[in-house]
Amino acid sequence: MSLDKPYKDIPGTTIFDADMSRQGYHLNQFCMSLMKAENRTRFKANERAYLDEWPMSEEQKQAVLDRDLNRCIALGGNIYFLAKIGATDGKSFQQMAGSMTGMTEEQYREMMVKGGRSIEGNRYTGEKK
Amino acid sequence: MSLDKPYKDIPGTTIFDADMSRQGYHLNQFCMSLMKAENRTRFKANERAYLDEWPMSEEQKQAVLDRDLNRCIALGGNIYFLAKIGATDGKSFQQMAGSMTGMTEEQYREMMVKGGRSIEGNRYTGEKK
Amino acid sequence: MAHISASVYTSHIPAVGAAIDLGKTGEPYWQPVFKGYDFSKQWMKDKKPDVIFLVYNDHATAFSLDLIPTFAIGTAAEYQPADEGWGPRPVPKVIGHPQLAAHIAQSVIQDDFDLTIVNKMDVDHGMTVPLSLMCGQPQAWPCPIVPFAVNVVQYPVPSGRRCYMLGKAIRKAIETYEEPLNVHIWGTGGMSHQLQGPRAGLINREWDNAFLDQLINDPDALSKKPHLDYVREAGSEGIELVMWLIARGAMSDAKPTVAHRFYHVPASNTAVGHLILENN
Amino acid sequence: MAHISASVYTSHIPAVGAAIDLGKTGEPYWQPVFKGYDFSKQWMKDKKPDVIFLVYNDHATAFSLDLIPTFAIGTAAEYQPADEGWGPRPVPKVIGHPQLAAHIAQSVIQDDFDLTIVNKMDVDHGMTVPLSLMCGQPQAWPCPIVPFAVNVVQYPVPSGRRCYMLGKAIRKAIETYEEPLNVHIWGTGGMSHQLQGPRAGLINREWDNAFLDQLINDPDALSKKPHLDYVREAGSEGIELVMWLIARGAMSDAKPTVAHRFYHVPASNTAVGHLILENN
Ligand SMILES: [Fe+3]
Ligand SMILES: [Fe+3]
Repeated sequence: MSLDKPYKDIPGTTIFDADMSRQGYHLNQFCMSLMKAENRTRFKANERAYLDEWPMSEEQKQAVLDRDLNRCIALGGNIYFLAKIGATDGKSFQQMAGSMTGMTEEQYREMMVKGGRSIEGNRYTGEKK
Repeated sequence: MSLDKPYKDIPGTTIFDADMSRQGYHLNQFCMSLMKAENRTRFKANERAYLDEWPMSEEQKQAVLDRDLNRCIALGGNIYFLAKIGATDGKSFQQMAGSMTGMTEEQYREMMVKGGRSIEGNRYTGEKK
Repeated sequence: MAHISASVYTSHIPAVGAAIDLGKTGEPYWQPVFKGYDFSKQWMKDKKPDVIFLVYNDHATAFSLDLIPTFAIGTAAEYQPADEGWGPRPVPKVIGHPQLAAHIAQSVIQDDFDLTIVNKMDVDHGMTVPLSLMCGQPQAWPCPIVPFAVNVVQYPVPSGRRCYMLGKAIRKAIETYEEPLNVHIWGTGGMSHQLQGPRAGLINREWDNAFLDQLINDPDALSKKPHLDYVREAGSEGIELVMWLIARGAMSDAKPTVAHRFYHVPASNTAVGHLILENN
Repeated sequence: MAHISASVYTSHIPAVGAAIDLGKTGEPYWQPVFKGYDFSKQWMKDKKPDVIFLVYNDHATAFSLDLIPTFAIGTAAEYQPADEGWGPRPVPKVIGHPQLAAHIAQSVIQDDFDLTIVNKMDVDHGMTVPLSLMCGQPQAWPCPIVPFAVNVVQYPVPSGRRCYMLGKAIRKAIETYEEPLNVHIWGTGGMSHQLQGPRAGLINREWDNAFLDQLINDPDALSKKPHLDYVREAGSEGIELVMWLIARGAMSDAKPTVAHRFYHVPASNTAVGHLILENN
């Protein structure tokens, strides 16, 4: 890769750039397909079979089946696309976001009500918290 | 219309701008549909019925049925779209272009072989030829 | 001639749309959010625009990875609310203004902004949530709308400076449109939020309020802020705030009147920011 | 680092593609056209590029009126020849260069060119006819290609100046790509022709040759030529020539070597122009 990536030093954050986009192309296009009600029904009826219709990597498919959004993102998924899986599952954006933080749903909701995650200690990787 | 149109004084020429595009939207999208082989077959089987599937004006439909390309262009058609009708009919681009000039196919071909239509007298409307 | 009389800035959080559609606006969690828009709903009635030029971003709805326009202007007659995975929102369709949109497209393309012209697209919460916040639940939206979609999904997104200069070109375009239309321009998205990864839930109240201050008082300087600052300080989705600079750039050079300012944390994962600026 | 070693300019007339595909290149009408490319086919073998950056316009093929990007860059792995109404041309598929394309997209978007990124599209005669003219009828095209589509269908198209400046930004992008690729950049379309209305068949030999002279010797001045001059003097479809300025802008500032120059009237409705410039 020769693209300049000054954003690599932000902790817990993946920037969806051209390289990630290329890697996640089919994963994200699979997510897009869930915008149609009939596809949501087919996916829910047999997730594995539906995923097998897409030229995704086995790792990507497994990450979707596990609903492991951090893994999906590491494999090229973008949150706006992945949100279609959450919508299909009837999950809110808050539940989805929370699931990536290692917190329980309740803990995450509590953190948000109290003003959200502090920026202090969260600007640079390796920064002292 | 409030768009500035400095190109209105060029003889025998219609510039495909936003206003023309809006007027010709469905006519041009009908032409696009002829890029699929099955649609070409359906159109050829019953032109009128196929045209009636599109929210085009009666004038636009008649101009297509008449293969009157000048009329099509006056009604918002663009030559790159209209070319799909010619392709469906098995006409060359030269036959299509010639059909708009009032010349016979032979005369037009002859003019092109001899170096094409001269620019002299063809720059401004009302210019002396 | 047409003119821009005001600009509106607001977050466009999908959960806010869900709260409205499911009748939850009176719940204690949501009350403080919607209270911030009481003034705005009345203001929309008092200062009713003829057209809204609405800057937003598509969230992988109309545009997939097959095609990603940096800037897309809608010149269609109408747009349907999109099905984003839970069915379309029960809100009115959006009526366009094809003639004004085409005029603006022509003008700004000639000013070296390389727009994509769109005649067919559905619009997602990025557009419909701000409309709900500002207009409530009417049978029809109060006026035609010109949708303007900005890529903030795949990096690189346009710079704040580019957005600000585009706003100036849009102003010039609107001011050369013959009909005497009263136009509002809206910038949506933000404020600080991050929806992904272990840092999800980030909120930066101080940074957000400094952004609001500078947007009002010194947008030219603000427009020079690099992308990286947005992402680092306001979260990966905080980058949506560059869109506010388009609306701000379209305002006249005189200092605007701050008709309304509101800030609240949280709505779902996000800090809610909202401004109404009137032209002087 | 990658570098641009040469630029190629050529008309992309569909009838030329048909003549090749139907085996008519030896006919008296077509012989003089193809003779002009004999040198070029050999040159392509001698100076084989690693990648071609191919500027062309889509002729209502991949892009309908639903969506019209001013500038679109292809970042896909491959592209199929389109069915333009008479079935797809029997030519090889186009293999892309996703990494170089993405690098260029990122670089020029950050330089304030508002590209649309495309990951799925078919390519029409605007791209495949130049490939046939320059490469003959191989089983596969000689190298990967980055497609770059310019709107010249719906007015306003980007100005010559904008195209020229874009070329410079593309050069800068290519020169910062790490791999040592030898890149050719092609500008296609033109020369004088008009396909519509009573003025169809217009050819302006003098204007075309002055354009070629100025493209070689003073592209900066040429880039300031207004649209209207193209349409009035070179026909409504002569406006395609603005695309040549992208390729020319991507060349180094030193005077290029003219490896080949060819001009012929007619091919179908069009004047055929062709140049090969080598960087110094
Ligand atoms: Fe958003
Ligand atoms: Fe062409």
